[in-house]
Amino acid sequence: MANSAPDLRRELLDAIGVADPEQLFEQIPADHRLRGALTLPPALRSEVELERHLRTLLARNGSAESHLSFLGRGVWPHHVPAICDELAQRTEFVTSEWGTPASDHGRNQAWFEFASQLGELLELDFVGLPVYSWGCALGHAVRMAARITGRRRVLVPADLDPERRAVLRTYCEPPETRSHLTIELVAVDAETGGLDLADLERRLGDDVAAVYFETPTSLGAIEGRAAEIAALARGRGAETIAGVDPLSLGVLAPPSSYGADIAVGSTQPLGIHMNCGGGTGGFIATRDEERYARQYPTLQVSIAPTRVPGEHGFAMALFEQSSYGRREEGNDWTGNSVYLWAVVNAAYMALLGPQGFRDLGELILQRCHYAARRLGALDGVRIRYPHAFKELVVDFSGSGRTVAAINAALLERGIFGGSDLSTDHPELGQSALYCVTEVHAQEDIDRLADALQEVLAR
Amino acid sequence: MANSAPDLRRELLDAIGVADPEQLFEQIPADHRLRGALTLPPALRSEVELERHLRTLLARNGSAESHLSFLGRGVWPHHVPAICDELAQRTEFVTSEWGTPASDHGRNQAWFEFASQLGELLELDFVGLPVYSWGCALGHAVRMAARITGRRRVLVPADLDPERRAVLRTYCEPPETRSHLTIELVAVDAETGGLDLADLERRLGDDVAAVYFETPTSLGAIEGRAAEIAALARGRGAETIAGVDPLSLGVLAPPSSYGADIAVGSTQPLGIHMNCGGGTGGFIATRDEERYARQYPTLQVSIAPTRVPGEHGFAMALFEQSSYGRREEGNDWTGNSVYLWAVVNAAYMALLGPQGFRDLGELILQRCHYAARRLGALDGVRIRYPHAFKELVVDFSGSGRTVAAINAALLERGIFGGSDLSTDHPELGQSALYCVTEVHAQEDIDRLADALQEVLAR
Amino acid sequence: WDEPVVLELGRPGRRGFLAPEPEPDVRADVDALLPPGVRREAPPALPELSEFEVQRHYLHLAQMTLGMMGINLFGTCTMKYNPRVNERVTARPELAEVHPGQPEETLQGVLEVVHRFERILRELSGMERFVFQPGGGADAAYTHACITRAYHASRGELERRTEVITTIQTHPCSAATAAAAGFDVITLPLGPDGYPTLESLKAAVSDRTAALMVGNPDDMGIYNPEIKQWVEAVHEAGGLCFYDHANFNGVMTRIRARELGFDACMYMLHKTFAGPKGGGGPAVGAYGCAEHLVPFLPRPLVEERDGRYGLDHDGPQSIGRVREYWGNVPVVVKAYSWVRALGAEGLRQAADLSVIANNYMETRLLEIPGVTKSHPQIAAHRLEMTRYSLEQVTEETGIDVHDIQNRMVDYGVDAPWLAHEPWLIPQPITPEPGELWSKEDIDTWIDVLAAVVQEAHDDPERVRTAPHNQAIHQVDASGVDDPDQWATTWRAHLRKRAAA
Amino acid sequence: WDEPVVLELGRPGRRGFLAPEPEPDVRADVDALLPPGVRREAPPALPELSEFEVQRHYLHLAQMTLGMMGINLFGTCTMKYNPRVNERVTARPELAEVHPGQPEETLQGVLEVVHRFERILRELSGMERFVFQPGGGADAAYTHACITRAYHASRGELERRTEVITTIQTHPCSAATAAAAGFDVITLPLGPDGYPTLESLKAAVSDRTAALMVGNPDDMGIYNPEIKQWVEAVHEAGGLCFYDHANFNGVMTRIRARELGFDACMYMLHKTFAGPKGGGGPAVGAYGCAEHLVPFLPRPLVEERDGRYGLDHDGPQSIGRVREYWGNVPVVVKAYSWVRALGAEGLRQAADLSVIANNYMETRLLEIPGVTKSHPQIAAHRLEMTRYSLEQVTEETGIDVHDIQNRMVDYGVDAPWLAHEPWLIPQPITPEPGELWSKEDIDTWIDVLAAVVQEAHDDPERVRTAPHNQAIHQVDASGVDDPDQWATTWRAHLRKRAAA
Repeated sequence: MANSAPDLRRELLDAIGVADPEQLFEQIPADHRLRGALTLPPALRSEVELERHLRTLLARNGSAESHLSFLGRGVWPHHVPAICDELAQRTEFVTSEWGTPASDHGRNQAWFEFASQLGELLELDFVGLPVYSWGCALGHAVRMAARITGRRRVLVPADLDPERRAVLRTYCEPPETRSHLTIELVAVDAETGGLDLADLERRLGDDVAAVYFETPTSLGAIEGRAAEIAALARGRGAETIAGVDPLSLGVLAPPSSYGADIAVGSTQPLGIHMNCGGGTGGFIATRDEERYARQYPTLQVSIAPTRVPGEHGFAMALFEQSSYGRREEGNDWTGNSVYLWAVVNAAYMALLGPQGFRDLGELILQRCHYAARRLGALDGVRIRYPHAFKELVVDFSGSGRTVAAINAALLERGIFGGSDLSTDHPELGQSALYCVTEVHAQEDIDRLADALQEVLAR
Repeated sequence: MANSAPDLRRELLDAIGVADPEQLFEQIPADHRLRGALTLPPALRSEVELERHLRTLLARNGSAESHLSFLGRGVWPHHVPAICDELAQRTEFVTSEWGTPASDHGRNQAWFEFASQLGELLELDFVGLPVYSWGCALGHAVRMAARITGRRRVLVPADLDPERRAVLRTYCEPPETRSHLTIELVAVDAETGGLDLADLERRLGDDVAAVYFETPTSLGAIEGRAAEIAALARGRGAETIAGVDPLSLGVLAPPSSYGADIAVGSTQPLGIHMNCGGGTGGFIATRDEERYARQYPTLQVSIAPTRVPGEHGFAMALFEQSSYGRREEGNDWTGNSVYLWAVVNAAYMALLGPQGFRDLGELILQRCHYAARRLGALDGVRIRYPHAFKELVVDFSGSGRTVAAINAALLERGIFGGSDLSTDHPELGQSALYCVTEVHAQEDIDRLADALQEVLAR
Repeated sequence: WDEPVVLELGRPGRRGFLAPEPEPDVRADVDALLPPGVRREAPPALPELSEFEVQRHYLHLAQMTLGMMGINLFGTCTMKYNPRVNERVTARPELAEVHPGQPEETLQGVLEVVHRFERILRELSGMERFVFQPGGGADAAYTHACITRAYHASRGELERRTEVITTIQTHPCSAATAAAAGFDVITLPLGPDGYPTLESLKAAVSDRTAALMVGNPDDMGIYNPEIKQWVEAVHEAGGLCFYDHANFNGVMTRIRARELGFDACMYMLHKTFAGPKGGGGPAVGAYGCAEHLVPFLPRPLVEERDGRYGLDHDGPQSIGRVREYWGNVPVVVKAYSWVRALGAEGLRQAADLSVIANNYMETRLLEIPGVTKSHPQIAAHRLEMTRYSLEQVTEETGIDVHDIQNRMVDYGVDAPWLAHEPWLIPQPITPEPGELWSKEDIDTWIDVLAAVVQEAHDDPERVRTAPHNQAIHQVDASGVDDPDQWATTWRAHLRKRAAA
Repeated sequence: WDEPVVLELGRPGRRGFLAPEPEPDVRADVDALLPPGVRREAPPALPELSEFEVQRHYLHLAQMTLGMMGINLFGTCTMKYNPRVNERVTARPELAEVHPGQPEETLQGVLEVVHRFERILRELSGMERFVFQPGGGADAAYTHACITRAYHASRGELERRTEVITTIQTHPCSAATAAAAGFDVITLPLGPDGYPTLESLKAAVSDRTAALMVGNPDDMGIYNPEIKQWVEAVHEAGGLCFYDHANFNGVMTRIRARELGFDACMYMLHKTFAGPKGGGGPAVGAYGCAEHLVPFLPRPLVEERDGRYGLDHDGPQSIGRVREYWGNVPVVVKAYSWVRALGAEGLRQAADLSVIANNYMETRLLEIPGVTKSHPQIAAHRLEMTRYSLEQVTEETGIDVHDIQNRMVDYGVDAPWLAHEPWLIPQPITPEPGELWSKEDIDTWIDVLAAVVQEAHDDPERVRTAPHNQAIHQVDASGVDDPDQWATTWRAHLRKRAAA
């Protein structure tokens, strides 16, 4: 600490005119003071010791580098381009604060480029700065829909990811509160993994604020009837909220094209490491209409002119409707989020460009398909849905083994098997969700298939 | 590649007015052209595959992280402060070229600060930009001394590190050349590890260009009679060249204080990773006298005024005496060296400051001493020299084991034992050079001692 | 740099990223892998750039971002040095490439860090358990609001307990999250001593009170000496008390939230515990509570048994999740690292230096003509930060605090934070040096402010039209709330520009 | 930033680095561990700074370093994109924390990379073996000079063979290293076709000839079509031929040094193979030679046996070492990575684009009034780079190339390289776009040059006094060769300033 040098400390105290720094704490009454001494672990003052300690601790982790991992389900293993790491570690961005539009110009532009490029992927004109996660984005989107429609019932897929669903439940508030929203599950078509449209129609009513669906779904199935879902919702005056994986948008049609009103999803696939779950981020996007724009709880950056004609500047748009501007009268709330990631996301999208998104999407589709072929050919193994993007439901029920036992055996072979679905989705029996992306080469999938064959044959 | 997009490529060709790029190579005669096709390994065009390939290869290495390492001897394991890594990876520095004094101002200042801070450690006023390594610095220094004195005999310690000695031999040229310098070895005192002054005196003569000695020596001993050596050399008109470890200069007296004319040493300890030997760098420093300055083969940065009074700029000093300026008439030669490391070295020295160098030096002394105590207490083990800095000659001759056998047994226990001296220094019997620095906590030394005890007891 | 928006850059066909080619066995007809009609028709209108162009573009933007490259006495956030070693450690694959769903035996390192850090926060606060799921300070406040719901629901009182009490100087997030969780918000105004009176609190408390959510000291550096009585009053009425420790620096090591009676508290690991701000996250609002609220905490919790660490997902009364998974684990590692580097002594020293620096700054700031301090009648030394007013400068010169902000950056120092809504003090500024900034830096910053104030008198036009030597000139934000002008995306901008 | 020299910063007692405390058992009286009289008395006058201050200072210096942040058509170096992934990979502890003396079984990764890359260079050059010990292009030239000594010494001819032949357009390092190795240097002038005549070579060759050291094409982009005859002539006289492949880019994949008859060659991995320049290293001059010179190569060599890799230290005729250990291994990894990313096709494409871009640039440059090209009589397209002259501009305006350099940086592009000694072409500039720079970048750069040339006519004073918007103004280097004024260290500066 720069002012801890004894002479300097004394200089400061002299300028203030106090002898003992304790005097500066005079506002704190004696009976508020700490009882007893603080017992904290001893200081590791030297970077040498400190880093050694941290490294030693972290060395106890396995990772997607030490193991072959097929875990996904909300946090996905993707290749992070080296440029993304450089920017994520660049001190100017890392230490960035709230300055003036000029002193933060570069970062503000990067944020605008985050929103702009995401807007191109989604073909939506209004994009806010990211919120904490996909689940949080969904929670806010549902609340936006409720405010827009004045309705309180929300339909979501029955197979919605349990983490996301738990967050949504929190955002929808318990029945005792006035502003409670009711979440209702819509059945899933057991064949395609998409929404069961008959069930959706049954549940739709004039009290439904929003219909939420995903493509790919939480279990990796590509929704083939998105336009029909949106049309049904619109027919009953409900908002359509689509959850999408931005990485899929090089091959899958953008949400605007099938009539989604609000799009949400995760920003983690766009160049952010998994970080043990600390890489999550969520986006919210809509058409650029006041009906939607006025309901955003987020901050958003607008391009704006400067005193010099032709020069671009950036400023926070619609700040006054945020909780910063209106406290409890604002839309939901906002605060620090994952804005550093937004800079990284922007660079990621710029690196990929239209062709990169297309190639990557196609590769993931093909790899998934190959994995489905290899695993589906194993005795007692069945692949659930025919059209999968990035995640695959692998049903081991026919093998007589539990996913837990299989995964334990895979772990011995240095493999993290797919996420066990048997607790959260009993209807799928002993199924696991295998994540396959651009980081999984054919040899990895083959290694998995061979290991599974061995495990299942035991 | 930015211009590889087909339309763009065509645009460029059109502007040049050629249809086929092959026409642009018209200068190369047909019979100069490659015979047959190039057979190179297939392209890994995607960063995903490329990085995976490289990571897989490098994972076959052990390192000072995976193992407990006591290897030193010219490349030392030190803690690299995180700030040093940040700067070493900072794109502006990494991609820096030769621009104008203004466009390269920051880097030039960093270089000047490298020289300036090294000058403070050494208490010498003239410091060049670094050369490739300590051995290269020594080679140039000896040639400087030869040019200054017009003499051709050079005295160096008999226990000079063999790598350094091999480089020096190259720089001194073989006997057949006119400019050949003769290297003569001065005996080492078997007790202290310092120079044998009687032998030195015997060998000194009016034809000696330079006496070179080190402190600590190549085998870690602290030279206790530096001033006497320099006085003897000066008495016969020879230059005194001192080789020093800059990290020792918080506790050991600077070379100027005992009369060294030229100081050389390694810059690697100053914040550079070992990099499998790719972290080496060498410095040359002298008093700021024309006698020396005019003989530097290096580039050097001088502070200089600008058009604005009071403003500092930087410029290359004495450029015209370099090989860039005078081709074969210049002093030796220069070229790209390890200038990025110089920026890192500067930051390292600024981080440590006077107290940091002192504390670090004292710690290393104490750790060495502790290691000497622990290892010296083992049966059949003898520590050679009483005063050691950073490196320790551990003589296993009394144990009846070879260093090779001991190191193999240590490797099984995850330890890189000290560097085997038995081939290069048969006079030391079965000895190994153990390096002990700030990265070796007591528990590491204890672990080594326990492992050795076990190994020797077998 | 005069840097275009990325969508203006590049050339068709240029590539910055190449996906691996599918292996021959993997290759398949993509259309056959998709249900009919879901294929994207037109490619997204993203820019087409080389990798080098992308790097250079964003490095230019980095260079046009001041961050902590200048001098940034940013109040209400306690700007700290973000030790670089923490960035280096957390970038290691042993953390960056870890999946939160891995088998527990492969998560021992990260679980142990979380566990150890939780113990540290327990010691600092006196609370029983901590969670790190909330993605920021506001999310921790929201977590409290949700736990308040669950707590009262578990007692069958939620329908009755509809009110959350806060104070006007407590961060807006307490009010906003309480409202978003379904509560009515009662905001107490300041009393004559610079904090709300105990009477006003008692008047507000009733059997409808669900919770008190309050920060202390507030961001004028005023500590409420009656806070224990407040907590008692709320507890008597059956409400819960939440301590927003955003301004922890000034009381760090001197008080414990639990000993003051609070049921819960939160720390911002990304600021107070030296995690970097990142322009606004990734962040962690560490939420801690006393034993009686533990059942309601979001799950999972990290548990230690015989030196092995595990995740406890079991919580029938838990509020579930406020965010997926466990939160920004790297930020927890950074915070743990910071505390370990300092130890108890170091934390106390940081608190001392922080308050010393603030009072030093105050001494010097008040020497600038036209700078006044909030609640000047309060004689006691302020903690950590103080709010000042430049009202006098504005009255004399017409130059307001925004103009002054814009001009200060011309001197390479960052502008001060002004205040949160509502602006109780006219023309406010809230600088805060913390333990980070050296005396030289503080002096330079104050000299700049003094110079700009002087300039406001001598050449107000120059100040009003600032900045003059930055990447861009003064931004005209007058249109950003107008639907015909705002544009949060380039596509919206192009459309509106064409329409204009 | 107006950034003081680091020695002016800081305050006594401030710390940026804390060494670990010695453990109680380790603690000892330091004086007792030292021989008498060797202890340092006065501490070094280094600055005392906090870690944050050091970081900020050097980041400010980084921001004041243009590097590849602008547009840098730097000739004779072939500036390339330095893929960031290479920086990320080589920073891993599996390389950064590797000691070259480790047991071979723990060096398999790095040995395999070196071995694989050596095979690639063998294929590109036709040579038999490569070493990576030389620390740069000049050091590789020196290596050749040393091998030349050893080769002739082994034949008992060294005393007679005292001459090395080079050409005036070959890089100065060939001449300088030959001299430093003990040879006399004969430098051939250019002939009418832009390269030295075969006759001049033949006249220079004799039984005193030890070696020919030559680059081709030279840095005017002129390829010597008689180079095979040169090699034959030198070989006939018993000399060795060394090919300095600094300008490899233009001939990459089209010729092989060995097939032209050369005995040895060198590549700059830090430039031609996309290793970063780093302001001048860490660098590698990869030195390769034909079978008959292999015994003389510096050791160790990497050998493969049955898929295991080892180091061969054995070389009785070896020149020993030109530098300790094996060289800048991370640079080798970066070069290997670059070739693997491109493959044979990609290398050819890079060469094509490089030559295309150069010729495009030439077309546009020559449209600028006053810009002329070296050896205009040579009609054939140049390879990779060309030298231009601004002599006409200087004659008309008095503005020279240094002024133009200083002014160009005001536009955010870096100045061009001028030329190596001696300057055969008056007022030379040697821009080179390589395969890196986009058409847009090249166009911008040329537009800047055109604007500055125009300005030289319209407002020469502005150009002469440039730069005007950089971190500092024009440096007055007139004193840096004067012993009373030069100061390569702060302590020298203080002393001389006090004396002045």
